[in-house]
Amino acid sequence: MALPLLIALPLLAAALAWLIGTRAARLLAPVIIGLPLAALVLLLSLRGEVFAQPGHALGWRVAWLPALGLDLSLRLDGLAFLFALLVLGVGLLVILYARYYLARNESAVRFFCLLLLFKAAMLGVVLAGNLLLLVVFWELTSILSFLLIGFWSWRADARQGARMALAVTGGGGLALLAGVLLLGHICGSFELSVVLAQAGKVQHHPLYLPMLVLVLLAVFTKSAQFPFSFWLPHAMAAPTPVSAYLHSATMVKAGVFLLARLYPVLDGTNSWFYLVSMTGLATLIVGAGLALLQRDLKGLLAYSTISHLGLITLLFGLDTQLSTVAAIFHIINHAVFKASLFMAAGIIDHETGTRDLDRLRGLARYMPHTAVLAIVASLSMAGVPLFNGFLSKEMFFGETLAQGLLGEFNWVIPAAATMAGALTMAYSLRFIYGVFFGGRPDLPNYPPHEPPRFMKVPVEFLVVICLVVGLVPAYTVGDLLAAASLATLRAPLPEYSLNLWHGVNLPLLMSLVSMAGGATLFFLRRDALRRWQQAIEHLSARRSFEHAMRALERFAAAVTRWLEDGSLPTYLAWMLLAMLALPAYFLADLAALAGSVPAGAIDPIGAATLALLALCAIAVVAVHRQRLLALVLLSGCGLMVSLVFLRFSAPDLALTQISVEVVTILLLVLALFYLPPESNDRANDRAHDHPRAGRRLRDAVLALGGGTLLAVAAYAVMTRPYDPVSTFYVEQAVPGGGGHNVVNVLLVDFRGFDTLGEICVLLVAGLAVQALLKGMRLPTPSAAPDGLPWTSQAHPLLLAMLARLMLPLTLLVAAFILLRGHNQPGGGFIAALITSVALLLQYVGNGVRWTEARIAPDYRAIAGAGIVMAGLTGLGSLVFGYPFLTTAFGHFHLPGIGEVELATAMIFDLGVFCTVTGTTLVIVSHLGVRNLPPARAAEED
Amino acid sequence: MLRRLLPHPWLSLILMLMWLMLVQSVALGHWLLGAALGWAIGRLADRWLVLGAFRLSRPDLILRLSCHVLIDIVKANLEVAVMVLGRTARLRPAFIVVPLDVEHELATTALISIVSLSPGTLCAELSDDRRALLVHVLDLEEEAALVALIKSRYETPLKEIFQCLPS
Amino acid sequence: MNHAVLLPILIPMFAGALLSAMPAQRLHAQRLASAVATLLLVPVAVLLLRHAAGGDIAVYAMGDWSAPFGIVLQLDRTGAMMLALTALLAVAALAAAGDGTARQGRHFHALFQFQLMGLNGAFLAGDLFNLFVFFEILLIASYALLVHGAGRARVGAGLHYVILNLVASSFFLVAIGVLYGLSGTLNMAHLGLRLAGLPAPDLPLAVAAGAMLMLVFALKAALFPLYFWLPRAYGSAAGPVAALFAIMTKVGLYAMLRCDALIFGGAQGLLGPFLQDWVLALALATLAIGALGALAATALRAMTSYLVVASVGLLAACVSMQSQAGWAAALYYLLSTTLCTAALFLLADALEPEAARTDGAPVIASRLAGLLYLVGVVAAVGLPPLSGFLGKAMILRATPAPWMPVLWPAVLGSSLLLLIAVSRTGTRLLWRLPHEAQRVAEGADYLDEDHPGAARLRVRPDARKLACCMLLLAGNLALTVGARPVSDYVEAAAAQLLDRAAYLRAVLPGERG
Amino acid sequence: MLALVIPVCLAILGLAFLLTLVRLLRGPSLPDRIVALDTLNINAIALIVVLGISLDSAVFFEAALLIAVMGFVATVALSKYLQRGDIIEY
Amino acid sequence: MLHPVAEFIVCALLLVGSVFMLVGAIGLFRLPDFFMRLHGPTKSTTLGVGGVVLASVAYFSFRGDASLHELLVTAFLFLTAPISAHMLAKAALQRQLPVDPRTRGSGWMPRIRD
Amino acid sequence: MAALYAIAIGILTAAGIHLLLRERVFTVMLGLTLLSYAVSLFLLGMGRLSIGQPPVIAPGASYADPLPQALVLTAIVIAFGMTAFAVVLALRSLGLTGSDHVDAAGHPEAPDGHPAAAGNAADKAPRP
Ligand code: NA
Ligand code: NA
Repeated sequence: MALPLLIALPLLAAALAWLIGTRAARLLAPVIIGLPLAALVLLLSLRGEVFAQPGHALGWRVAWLPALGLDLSLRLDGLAFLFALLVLGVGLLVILYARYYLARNESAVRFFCLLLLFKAAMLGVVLAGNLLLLVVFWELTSILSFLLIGFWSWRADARQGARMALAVTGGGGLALLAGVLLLGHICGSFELSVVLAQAGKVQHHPLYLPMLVLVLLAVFTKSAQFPFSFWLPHAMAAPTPVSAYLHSATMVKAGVFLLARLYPVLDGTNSWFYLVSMTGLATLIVGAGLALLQRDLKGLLAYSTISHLGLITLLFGLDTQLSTVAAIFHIINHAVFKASLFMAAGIIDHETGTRDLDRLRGLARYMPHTAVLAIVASLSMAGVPLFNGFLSKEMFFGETLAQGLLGEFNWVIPAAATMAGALTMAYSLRFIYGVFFGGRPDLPNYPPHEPPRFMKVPVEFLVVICLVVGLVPAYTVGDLLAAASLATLRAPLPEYSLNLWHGVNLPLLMSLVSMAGGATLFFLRRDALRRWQQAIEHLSARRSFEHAMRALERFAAAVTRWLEDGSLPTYLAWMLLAMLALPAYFLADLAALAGSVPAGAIDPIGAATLALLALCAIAVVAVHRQRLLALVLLSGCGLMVSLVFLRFSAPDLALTQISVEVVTILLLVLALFYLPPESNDRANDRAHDHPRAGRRLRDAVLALGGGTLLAVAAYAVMTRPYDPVSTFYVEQAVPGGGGHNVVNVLLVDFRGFDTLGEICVLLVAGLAVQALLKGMRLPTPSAAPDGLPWTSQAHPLLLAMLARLMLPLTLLVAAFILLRGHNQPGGGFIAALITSVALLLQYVGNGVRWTEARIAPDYRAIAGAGIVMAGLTGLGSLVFGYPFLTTAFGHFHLPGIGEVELATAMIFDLGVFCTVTGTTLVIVSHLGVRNLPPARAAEED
Repeated sequence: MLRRLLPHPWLSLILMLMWLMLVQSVALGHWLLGAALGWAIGRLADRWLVLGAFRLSRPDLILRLSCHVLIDIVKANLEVAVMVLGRTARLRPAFIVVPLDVEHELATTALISIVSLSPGTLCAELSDDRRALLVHVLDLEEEAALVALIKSRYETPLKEIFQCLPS
Repeated sequence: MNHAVLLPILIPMFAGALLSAMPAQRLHAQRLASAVATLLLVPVAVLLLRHAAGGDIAVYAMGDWSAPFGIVLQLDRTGAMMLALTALLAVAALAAAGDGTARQGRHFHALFQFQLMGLNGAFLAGDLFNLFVFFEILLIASYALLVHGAGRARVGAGLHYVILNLVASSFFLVAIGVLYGLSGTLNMAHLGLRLAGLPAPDLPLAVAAGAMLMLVFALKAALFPLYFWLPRAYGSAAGPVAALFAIMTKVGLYAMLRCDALIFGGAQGLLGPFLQDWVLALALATLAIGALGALAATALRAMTSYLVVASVGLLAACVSMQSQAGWAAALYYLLSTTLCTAALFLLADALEPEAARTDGAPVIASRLAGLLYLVGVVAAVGLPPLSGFLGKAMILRATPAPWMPVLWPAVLGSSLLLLIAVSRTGTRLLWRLPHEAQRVAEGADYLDEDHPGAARLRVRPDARKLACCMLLLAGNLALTVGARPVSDYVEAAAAQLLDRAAYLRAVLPGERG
Repeated sequence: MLALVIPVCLAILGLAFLLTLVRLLRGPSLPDRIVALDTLNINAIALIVVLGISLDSAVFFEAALLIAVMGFVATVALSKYLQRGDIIEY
Repeated sequence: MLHPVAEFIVCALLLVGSVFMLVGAIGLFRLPDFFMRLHGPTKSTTLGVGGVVLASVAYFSFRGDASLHELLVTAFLFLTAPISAHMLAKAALQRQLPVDPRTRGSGWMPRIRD
Repeated sequence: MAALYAIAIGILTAAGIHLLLRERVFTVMLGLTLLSYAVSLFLLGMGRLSIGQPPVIAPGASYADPLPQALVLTAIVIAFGMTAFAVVLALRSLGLTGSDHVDAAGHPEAPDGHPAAAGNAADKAPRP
């Protein structure tokens, strides 16, 4: 239970800090310092358990997502203990420091929240006992790092630095996810304890190499290894406490932590040795070299961090066991001296207002105390004896000599290490000399002075550690190092001694050479360095990255624009291509086009009707630019379709088609009035008149392809036998459905639910049309497209009178069609369209005013009521214990009248009738009454 | 009272007969249903069907006029058939103007319908004051004779049938 | 329980019908009725979810005509889950709409209810043609809601959306026709049974019809090259409408799952080659286009649209796996992505005033908005610790080994691009705080490198919309925290989907499968 | 006899259809084509009735009735469009 | 089976109706100007349909079930055909369609060029 | 007969698709209508072709498959509603842009040749 508490305490602190906010500032300090301190104490209290026996690990586990193998599993062994100690210890100091660094306002609260959240996430990374959980925390550190780097969000460099860091480390995290999934796939579990025990299996697995590369990708991005190191210097846009904490002591160490964590399973192959060590070596040298060329104080420290991370990586990659111990030792030392250096740099920045090494000079006179602290830490960084950095550097030099990776070129590694040591010495001197000595400074805030007392306490504390570890390493970090190394190697530790003095040996010589070389380089070649510095100044990784991002965005925009050109014909063409080509591809497997059913003899009437239909359709295409003409021909097609329906035994369809056709024509003629004459638009749209050959070909291929596909499918199916469920409907129509017209019984009974849905579609269409027409104003053409004026007579007498006369007659026909629908062709839908047409004829013949003065029902309400009626009919059956829409019918014998059949389906059909009538009238009459006198139009809206 | 209950007795009757024709049944139930529908639609039509105030009189004239029209249609159909199938160059098409005396809208409507229905003539336009009819004739021998024929054979009976009520 | 299956369809239907009969001026009464109807869906969904979790498939035979003759509704785990998701989304969208959205045009509430009816019906349909009908209901309602309030962008996007869907509906009917013409039935389970017994020479016809059907669903799901309608439609719709539309693409994916499993027989069935070769390829292309589009987008709304596209690509890839693990992952990820993209649409609506939409000019937002953005995009991109990550990890784990070299790089690469896109949009949109900018000593430091000369607008994000956004993100958070029960549920749901025999037993007790 | 006459009638009607269709396609004016459409409607009525006789079935009647009742509406709408542009006016 | 006389009546009516349908179509096809063409269909088709409808009435009535409803088709056509013709003629006048040069009383109208 | 029927469906489909790919809203509507005709015939054909066997129960008759007919009916009704909506939507687009090009509303720079200023104004500032 202690392990989750370790993570929970900083989280709790963050939550409390957020709640407290700026309201009770006095409570803030106890929360943000007290709770993490409690976590630290808790961690230290576990020391005994962890260190008690070699290889022992504390564990805690709760299932989270077992399906994925992701458990909330925590594990505290020596390695985790070391890192947790760094995270909590340095974290505490950084928070102390930051309290003085930041102004106390709301954004400071946000800062501490983020910092504490980061602390929790980082603890999660080091304590994770499940690799997927580790990935979770790993990405969380990336996200929080992004937020912290961009904390001063009004600064462009902060925003850009943050984005760059997120892109690189977040991308690495994705690689880690893949790598971890592969590792889990190989091992059959993501539990660290299981995975770590399967080194042999992992290393002989064919997926080992991809997995290794993915994991290393994550390591290298997070730890800013070459060539992914460019983001780290730009992360320095963050407030200095963040740099001290995330970008020196903890987050960048997550990468090397992972190297250590997975060392037992990954180490031991040549891929590991070469990939890790060579990357580390390159980073070591490049980082050190670039550190020397920085003008920005924090930039120098950032490149120094890169270089030291390279050193650690290199150590992990060397093929000796002791090198790993050295790596862990250097992790500790680097965290301590680099954190203190960053804090010192922050103090300098804070007090002088600049971090420019060209402007900073001679500060030792103004802030002697800070100068001493910074100099000690720098010397440690340079690997000067008496300080902790020296010890791990000696071990490093020793191991470069002991390894045997490169065969006859083995000397390259020690030589390069010595050279890197010299560069390290040089930039450390640059830091010391450049900042604290050499004349009067030229500063924005002049004269600088010492910072508040407690801002220096964390630095002092760290510097003391540098000294103490440097002097008596075995008594201070011996146990910790041993425990961590043991957990990493999972084998008996190699012999090593933590002493300041090992006698005169080759590593010492390398140290001396590198220190002398570094001093020489700095003091003799300062002018050359300055020229170099100017030369690389314009090589800004940030700018290049931004350029690359811009280029990526431009590319993305170009692709998007190319695909989404805003042109419906293009979209339709894509869609048709997919919907025709793929089915056609699979249809090509059809061995025989015709099936076993003999194609029936040709029926002359059917054939003639089909031929006329096809002719009309082709004619529509031919004349489609003359709109009215095309409409007339389309109407001809509709008529032919209804004849085809009639011929092929579908009278209900024919009736429906005839009625729908009339309403559709009314609708389209209404629309035609407003459409601009074709001739007006031609100039604007050359492509329309003169489609390019390619486009013409495309359209032809799609049209003919679509036609062929449907024809082939239709023919192939029609000539095959099938066994339809419809025989049931024919059998049951009369006894079960109470109607002779099977199609109608299907519509109102067997499949009445479809009909209910269908009238809902209609009602919604009506609502949608009404909504669309609200506020729509269309210009009224004052003359016909050919320039002839309209006639003055709006409502010719003959039409007006006959429209009125037709109404009662047509209503009777509608009643007839409605009532007989259940037994003969007809039904509510057709009756509704007949009624609608009769009423619309009044609008056409007598005008809106005349008609609505006489018939002014709320069509929309009728339509809604129709659905309610149909729905209630369906619900009625529930009362009798039957499912929704169960129909009931009965034959009643009325004296003197005879048999009368009543069926609930007829009420349902009446509902259909109401909805269809209401909707049709809503749609057409509302479209028709667009151009009204303003007063009437206002009512309408 | 009766007028309000049964505003269009003729119409209701016609509707009932139509109903019987539609359902092809003379069962009592259909008589009743047809009567109900005729009554209901008649009531509805009272609001919707504003035909102007008039009284239909002389049912015998209606019958006679109908017979005339039917006979004329059959007769002229044959003539027109000959014209259509024969040499079209021999046709003598013409526009003629027929002055109108009828005033009632329904009577005018009926006249236009009859003229258009009877073959060889086709009513193309009614003047705005409804006092003249522009008729297209497929093969005109003599204008005056045709005008006279139209007026005597169709317009006069119509005038008698539709007698305007003083409003 | 018995009749409860009807409620998700009938409640919105009656509400919609009554609302459409109500006078347009009585907006308050309309809102009340709409809210009551929508809220009622929540307990109904919970009830159905609890019933379905037990594992039996509830079958409701309309009109007492049993399958395959009558229309049946069938409620299984997957359907119940989708119903619950829809209910949650509907509550949030309706609450976010408030009166403002309803006032933009006519009949908002009635259309909203019919939209819900169509969605719920599609999730319950056990009959192929009935599925078509419900698709049409949800489509016509979506057309109307999309252009609700008119405006040039909406109408332009709406016209394309409508026409593309009308053409697709025609192909839907063609596919239904061929399937009926071969099998003589429309009930999905019965179709599955009949198609399984089809003579081998006729199979290509069924496969072609199946492919066509899947492509029709792919249009609703917005799979490449059928996704063109989506970016502009979602980008221009009213915020609450766009939020509700987050489920629209999922209906298409749901229908793909349902039809593939029940009609075509899943992995060993007819559509194996089509899904595993073609749909996978299209899914990868969709993923790429979604990622690129998100990068190219300048406004949050547009970016969110492409996040939807990318999620569709991922989901379609899962669908094409035709495995229990793949489908379970798909269902989990579907829940996650729907909730977070809907939340982002609401956030975009709260943050981006109409005028700023086209150029994505930065606005000044609250801290809360920033937090919501962060949570939303973390979930949408699939970053830890939210459910998006869990979903993606499940998908990656479910990937069959031969697909790994293709699918993994695509998933991870697109995630990286999306990460870049959301970080850029977020910094552009939310990281400009002038009151802090005043603290910068030199003006030169304050570089507006992203939008030189962009208009600076001060808007106060609509608190109501932020609250609804929070509700949806809380749902996402619940998916994360309750990952175990949810993943158990989707696992069982996927297993049930693939167990055709269970459907046959439930739907056609008489038939021998 | 009927068995012989009906095909003859159908052939005659077919010819009528064809001639009307030629007018529909050739025009030259829009009113010409609308007349042709109207005539097609009427031809269709005749065809339907003859089909009813030939198949000895009364179910075709409603189709003929419906064309008679509603077919002219399209003609009226189209010709009113030619005269006035707007077919539904205040 | 029908009685031969009945069958003859039906056949005759059918033939008359069909022929008049054809005549109407021929008129539409070959008459020289629009107004003349308008005469063809609106006239002959009335008798054409009338004949066919009467044939149907006769046929079904002879078959035993008295069938008059077909007459309604003709009735409706008689009501509606004049409107169609009238509206079309008005449209033609308004569109100033050219007339055959021989047309008397049409000095105000454009002519068909020969 | 099936072959002829299938060919007619093919021709209708091809004509419909060709019109769909044009750029004027009205033409696209024509294309949609033709396509829906083709689909109606296609669905009817899936119930196999039969002559003189309408599915109206009568003594001693055989019947065409009624189910596809019911489907076509539903499809026709739905297509009617959809067409109506699409037409009005096209008009709305015309009112907003002055053009009946299918892409007009998508392109802000669409030509504003049509005198639709009034319509535009009304749309930009909807009345309360
Ligand atoms: Na090593
Ligand atoms: Na109008």
